[in-house]
Amino acid sequence: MEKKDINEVEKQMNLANDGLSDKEKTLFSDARPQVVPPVHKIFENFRNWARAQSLWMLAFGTGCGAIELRPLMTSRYDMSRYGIAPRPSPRQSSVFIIGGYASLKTIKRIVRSYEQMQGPKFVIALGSCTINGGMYYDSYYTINRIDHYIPVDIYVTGCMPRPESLLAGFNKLKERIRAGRADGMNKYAENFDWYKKNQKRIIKDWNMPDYNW
Amino acid sequence: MDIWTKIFYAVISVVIATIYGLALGGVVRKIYARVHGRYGPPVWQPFIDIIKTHAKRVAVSHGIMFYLGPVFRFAGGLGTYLFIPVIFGSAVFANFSMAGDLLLVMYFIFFGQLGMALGAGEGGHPYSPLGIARGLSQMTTFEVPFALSVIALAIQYHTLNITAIVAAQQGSILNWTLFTNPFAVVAAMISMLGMNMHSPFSIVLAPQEIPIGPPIEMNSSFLATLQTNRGLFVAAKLILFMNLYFGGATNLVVMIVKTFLIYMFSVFVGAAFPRFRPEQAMRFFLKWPTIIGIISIIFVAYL
Amino acid sequence: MEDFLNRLKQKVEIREQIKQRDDLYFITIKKEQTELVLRYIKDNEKFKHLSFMQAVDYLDDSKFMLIYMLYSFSRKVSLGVSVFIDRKEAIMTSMHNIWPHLWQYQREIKEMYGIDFPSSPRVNEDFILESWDNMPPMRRDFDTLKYSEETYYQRPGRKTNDPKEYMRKKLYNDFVKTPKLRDDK
Amino acid sequence: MIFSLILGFILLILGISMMLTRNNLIKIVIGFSIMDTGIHLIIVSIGYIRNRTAPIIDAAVNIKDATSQVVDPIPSALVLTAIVIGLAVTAVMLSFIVEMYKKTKSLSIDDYQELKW
Amino acid sequence: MVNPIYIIILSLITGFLLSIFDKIGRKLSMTIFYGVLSFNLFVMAIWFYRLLVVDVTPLLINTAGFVAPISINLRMGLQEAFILLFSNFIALFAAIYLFKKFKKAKISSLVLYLILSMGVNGLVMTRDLFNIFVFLEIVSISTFALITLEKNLKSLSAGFKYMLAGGVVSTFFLLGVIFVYYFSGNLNLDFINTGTFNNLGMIAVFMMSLGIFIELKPFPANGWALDVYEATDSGIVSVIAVVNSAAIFYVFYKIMPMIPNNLLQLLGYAGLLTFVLSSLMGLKQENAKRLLGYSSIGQMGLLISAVVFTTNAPEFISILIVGGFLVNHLLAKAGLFWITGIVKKEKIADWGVLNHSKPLLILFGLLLFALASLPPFPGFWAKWEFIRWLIMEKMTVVAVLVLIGSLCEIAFLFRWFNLAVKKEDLQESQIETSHSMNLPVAFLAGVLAVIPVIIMKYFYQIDLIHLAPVIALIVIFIIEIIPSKIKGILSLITLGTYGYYLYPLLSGLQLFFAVIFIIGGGIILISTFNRKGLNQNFYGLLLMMILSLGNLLIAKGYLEFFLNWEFMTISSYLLFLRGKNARNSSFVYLIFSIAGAYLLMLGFAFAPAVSSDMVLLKSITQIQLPLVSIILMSLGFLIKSGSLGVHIWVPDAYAEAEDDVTALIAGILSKVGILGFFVLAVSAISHKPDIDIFYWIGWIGVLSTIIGAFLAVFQEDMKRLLAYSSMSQIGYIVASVAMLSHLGLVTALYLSFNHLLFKGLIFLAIAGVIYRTKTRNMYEMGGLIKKMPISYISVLIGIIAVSGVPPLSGFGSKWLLYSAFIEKGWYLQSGVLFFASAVSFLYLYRLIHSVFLGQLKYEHQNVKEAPIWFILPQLIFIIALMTISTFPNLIIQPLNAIVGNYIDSSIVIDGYKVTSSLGYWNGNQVMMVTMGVFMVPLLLLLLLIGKTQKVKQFNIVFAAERPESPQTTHVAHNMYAHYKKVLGGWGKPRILSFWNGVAEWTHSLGNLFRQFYTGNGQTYILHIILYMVVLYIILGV
Repeated sequence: MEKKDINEVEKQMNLANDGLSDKEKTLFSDARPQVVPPVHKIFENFRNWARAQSLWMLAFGTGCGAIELRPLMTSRYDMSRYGIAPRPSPRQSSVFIIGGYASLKTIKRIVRSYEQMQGPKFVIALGSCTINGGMYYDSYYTINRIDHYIPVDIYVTGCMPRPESLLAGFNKLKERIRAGRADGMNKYAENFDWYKKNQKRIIKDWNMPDYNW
Repeated sequence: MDIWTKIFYAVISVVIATIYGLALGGVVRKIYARVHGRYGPPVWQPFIDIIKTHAKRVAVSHGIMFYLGPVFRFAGGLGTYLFIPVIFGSAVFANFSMAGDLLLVMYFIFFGQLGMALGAGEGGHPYSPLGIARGLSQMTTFEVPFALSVIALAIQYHTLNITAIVAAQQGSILNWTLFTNPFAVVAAMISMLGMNMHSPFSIVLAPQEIPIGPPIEMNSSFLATLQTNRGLFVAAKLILFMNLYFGGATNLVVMIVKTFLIYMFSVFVGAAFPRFRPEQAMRFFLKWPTIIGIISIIFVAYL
Repeated sequence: MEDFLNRLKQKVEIREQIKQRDDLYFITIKKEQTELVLRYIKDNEKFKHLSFMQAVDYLDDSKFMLIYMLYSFSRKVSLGVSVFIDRKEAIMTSMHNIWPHLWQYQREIKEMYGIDFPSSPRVNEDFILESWDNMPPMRRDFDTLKYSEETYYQRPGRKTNDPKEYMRKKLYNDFVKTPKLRDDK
Repeated sequence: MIFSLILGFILLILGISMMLTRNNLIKIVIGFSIMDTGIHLIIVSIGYIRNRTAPIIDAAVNIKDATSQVVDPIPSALVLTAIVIGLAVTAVMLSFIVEMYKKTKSLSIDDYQELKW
Repeated sequence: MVNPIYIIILSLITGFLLSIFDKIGRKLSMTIFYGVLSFNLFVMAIWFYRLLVVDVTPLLINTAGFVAPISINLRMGLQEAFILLFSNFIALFAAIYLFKKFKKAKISSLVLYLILSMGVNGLVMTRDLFNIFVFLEIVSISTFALITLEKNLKSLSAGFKYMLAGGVVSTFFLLGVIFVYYFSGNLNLDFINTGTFNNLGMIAVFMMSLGIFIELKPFPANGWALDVYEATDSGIVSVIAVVNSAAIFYVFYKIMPMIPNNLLQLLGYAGLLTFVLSSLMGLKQENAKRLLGYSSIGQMGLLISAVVFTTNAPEFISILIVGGFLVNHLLAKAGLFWITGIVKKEKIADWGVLNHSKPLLILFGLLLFALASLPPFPGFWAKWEFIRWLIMEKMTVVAVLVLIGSLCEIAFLFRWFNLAVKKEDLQESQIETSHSMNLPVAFLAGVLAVIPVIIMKYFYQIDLIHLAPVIALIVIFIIEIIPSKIKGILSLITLGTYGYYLYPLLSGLQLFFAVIFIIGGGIILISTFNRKGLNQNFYGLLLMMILSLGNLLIAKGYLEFFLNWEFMTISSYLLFLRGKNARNSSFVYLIFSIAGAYLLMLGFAFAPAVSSDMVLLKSITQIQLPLVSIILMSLGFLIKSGSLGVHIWVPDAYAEAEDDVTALIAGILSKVGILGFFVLAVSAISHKPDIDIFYWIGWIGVLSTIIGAFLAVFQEDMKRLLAYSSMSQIGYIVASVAMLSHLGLVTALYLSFNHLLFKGLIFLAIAGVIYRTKTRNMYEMGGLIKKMPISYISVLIGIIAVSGVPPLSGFGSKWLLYSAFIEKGWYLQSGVLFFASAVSFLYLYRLIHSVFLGQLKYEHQNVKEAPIWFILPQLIFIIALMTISTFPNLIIQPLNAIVGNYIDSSIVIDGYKVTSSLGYWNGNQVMMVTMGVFMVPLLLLLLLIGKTQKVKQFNIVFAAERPESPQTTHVAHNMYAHYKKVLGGWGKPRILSFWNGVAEWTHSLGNLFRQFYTGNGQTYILHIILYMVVLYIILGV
């Protein structure tokens, strides 16, 4: 058997879910996330257009940047004209905005919410802290690079960035989606083991399934 | 009429109603935005949303009932719509109203709600039953004034046949139930506020408190099905109200104008009032609208 | 207020007494007398309210200072009661019997400074940090930068600017009148 | 003979009131006996007819004139039976009292109220 | 032919000689002792046979060679023979029962016993007043002495009080006798004419009759008797309570002609008062023997009032009434007293030990049932005739009081019974018993069981098919050792045969209900095949219930109907009692059912006669029922159907019954009230009552619908939830019957049939779930859809049908309902009904969600689908439901025809389309459209959906956290807390509080009255004297 095939087989295999007790293992799905290739080109373009025109963001304020999301809904910035709307459930939203620094405690929730979103899903990382830790670069409890834990489509720099820059970020994201380049979902699935290793390295009390469906 | 023609007509009717209902949602969002001083989303935003939701690559399913829940819901909307004659005198829009009368329509509304409740229940998320519990209990209360108002209609027109009720309102604008029995209309319109789950009766979905309630686990095509149904169901309800209280419609344009105005009523109220707590909302329905409903019955039966 | 402090002095030993403002006093007392003093102050001297409790790491003196911040609604005065404990033997009597909500502060101090409060409720549970397995991070001998570099992935090419200079250069260069920033005196 | 009849009733009532008011078991039985005696007196009085003799056929009474010479014999017969029966009842009562006294060493009727309601 | 005087002579002689024989050996003396007693019985049996069958003339025995009135004479007629037959019978068997005690006791006890027996015989036979006194004293003295068979303080003090009271009473009696003699110059009963007495003479008669009357223990001059009952040895007390009482009662009967009528009536009412109050006081009683004592004095009071009030009745009726009560009392009471001796537990709460000895328990039950005057025992017939007679004589108050007393009596008797059956015995103590003790009890029970056959055969010409329920019970009881499944199959075959037998006799309405009762019962019976082991005492009761239900349909005349009604009540009560914690619930059920039955009895008594050759269900529709009769019967039927106000038995009974039984009860038994009510309504259509009573009953139905729904919403126990739901559904039916319109009646029948289908379905599915999960609390379940999909589908279809959502047949019922209501003009009612039907969504969703959806619990990870025997009947029900939903004609048309018999049809059925005056409904088309409409989104979804990932229960978006445990994630407990706030007082079980209050007050009242019995002998004497004074004053006034 060729090495590639073995990898394939390995990917098909179920996850170990070692963090869970035996009792809990039956309650969580142990399916491994799969790469779902895009469908036929034209059709996919149409779908990408729709995805870009209807961005539902997860209303989950993970850091101080969450405060910048609120003005977007006001009459002054009016994000709804771009088809952007907040959505309370990760199941239904497609954009995840990491609102600033992510502490160790938050990254757990970020990973969980990210995995619960249905692909295609996009991540906008807001503020310097998500890029290199920002002013918290030497903190004992704040992670420095969010892209080691989940794939990021767009960074919006600043500490904090203004709502305008966030809107600009959204529009950049739309371009990427329309171009078919925003494929964080498949990237995550492909490099699943690497991401998982990074996550597990810092999260020591891993008490959730390896992939939160 | 042979059955295939009937089905063909029904398909036309359903497609138009769905598009109309969804567009109505878009228009209302636009209006809201303009009132706020915003541009607002495009009118076709609901359609894009549906396409986008269908375009999700993976759908997470919790089981067979979860899978069927949205189907039930959509079937409920479809059925409700199909048992209502939409346009008075039109063969295309008569739907399957020969299968049953007003009672059938009123009970078929429950079909979708029950199915949805079951599907959401299998999702296993605690917010689903919470939302459903609220929704169902709110439903029990707003159905009371509505039922009283329908009974008043039955007394007034001596029939429960929707077509016959519409026929009785033809001729002059003064023949509308709105003018012949205003109490019944008031009671029914207030209960419609609850039915549409707009603010102040939006506790069922309550995005901040129990994130959108029942359909919280719904995703991908499941959600898209629900969204599609939403358009159709709103249209069906509006048409029902139009038929019962506002003289029905003899052509598509009249229908669109009338239903739009009826919908605007609930939009206006929704824009003007903050949300009730569950028990406040339910007590409200059991108080004033119910009393008005009883008055409407007394009005037609004993005066 | 002075009367009260004098009265207190007659009863227990007050090692240090600072009057910060008219409505803010600090006293330092002996560790053994903490419970006695706090109880006395609460019951007899109208300092009913405990605003917060905090610890300070005096690494050089090899001591922790615990400070109980009290407030009297009738006197409208805050009083900080501080106690020094040994850094090697970081154990303090739990005061949650006097103010029940103290357990929360004590739990936090246990987590952040490693000062133990035996018999305080839930004192050994995680408070803010989940699954922390290193030295208590607020102790001054804990090197947080080193820990961060070891644990979290640093993005290379990080550059630090003096914000004041940077902003001046970047934004206000072409201003006719440079606005006076507060801290150039 | 009206006097003995009234006396009988007086005895009867005395006996009953004694039964109702005395606390001592023995005294109650005495009351019962007095009541019994009263009844016997009444029975005899009823059968008595003035100026007649006892209903015993002997030399003093002629068989032929017996019906007009003797008092009514039936009450006399009855009273004999009644006396016997009353005696028997009294005896049984007293034997009960003995047994009860053996158990509790008390003769007060108030001490025998365990069974009630 | 033996002259009965020899009984007395022989007893006397042996009595004296016995102590001599005893010197030779106890065996000899015992042999002689029992020989004499048997001889007595033998003589009486012969006499009874001769007098009854050979029809010889009554024998008059003259003593001393003179005829009366010169000498004392004795009489041996049929009545004497009857009383003495039973007295001697009890005396002999009590002696056998006391065998062990007698073996050890002093010889004097045996002598006393013989003397006692002699005295009783003499007392009954003698016709001389003074001789009565003598025999009375003989009996009394020997009784006093026998009380000391056990020389403990209690019996001694009780005996002493007895003596005091007896002494005073006999003194008064003697006084009375003397003065009667004084005024009449005579002592012979047959020659005294009290009609000529002056006032003083009347006082004499008063004293004499009161002397005897107080010996019969009227309230409140009976404290001494209760103490004796409580303290004395069971064997002896059975003699006192039964043999002595019977003899004294007969003395009363003998002197009755002497008593002036106004006094007699007064005594009758005094007896009645005794009966009612002693039954009331019995409620507070916890001591077994004292309880029986209260029952005894009550029964004596009832007997007195019966004998007094039926003096004018035809002989046939008075014999049945007095004889029935007497025999019932004699046999049952003696047997029960003996059982108290065997069990040796003072407190009735300790009677759980009886569970160790099943035969004894069954005997106990049998005797208790007899004592409670339930069919088929003699008391039942007596009570039936008594009530009818009283109503006929316009003594309604008496009848009502008799029934209230009986209800209280049943309450305390069955509380005892339930304790015996259900109370866990903690000490594990065994019952020590011997054949000499058991045998008499068994023999008594046997005699009691034979008598009803005689009554049914000779007094009424009742078709023996009406004994079928009992026969089925007995047959299954006999074959109890074969495995449960075989018995189940046999039962099914029996049902089939019975149905086959019944079918030609039925038509129309009867046939419809026969389908519900027998076919529905048969289907649900399949689920009982799941029971393992022997499963004793089950199928007999089940068959009894279903057969009696079937018999109701073919009962002719009121009696047959009522007989079967009672059979149904008993069997269902015993079925309920089988449930694990069913002690209280079955008790409440019984009390309410019996109360309902009594109301029905009264209603029948008020109703005019019906032709006896036509089935009651038909004949009653042809007569004009008086208003009171309609009200009473309706109340009876409403209780059975669990309508508002009298519904409180429903939730507990349903919840605590065994799970498959609940399905049967909900599906079938709940319809029997509807059946009766329906017939009443039909009768009222053609014969309009004066007041529109049905309008108010309609409101009751409507309110039970809404209140039932409200209460169902807040239940945690799923069977209670469904029970309240049943109450709500039955409310719909009651309301639609009450409309008295064509559409209403069709609706009622349609709903009844539907209710059978969906409630049977849901209850069976739930039974399967409970069987697997071992809990009834919904919040302890959840997520079972993955483990029990078929049960889930059953419940799903069931709840769709209940809620009335199209396309299932439930919608048909709702459509009919609203059409009928609006057509009738009951607008507000239909508004309330609509509210109720909306509220039903709440509890139905709660049921299905909490059990099947949501989070599966750890402990149910390995739960399997319900057993096949539960699934099978569910499938049948599902198929039936789907069929009548798709082809509603199958049911609507026959119903239309049935109702068309009574009232003109108001609907048009054209193909599958039903048109009323208001609207139309095409069930078939609705079904088709729904199917089509369902397929479209399904296909659309299948087409458009991406890759579907099946996930597990914890893969939910839990606000970015992970769920802690299934228990904390499942929303089920107190699910409608917010709705409780909305409803306020409407969501609280207020009626339950009301009935609790009634129970509390009744008990307190009983407690108040029993304060009379202070336990002080002197007080008792005072009672006797005051009693006489008070009665005299009342008489004077």
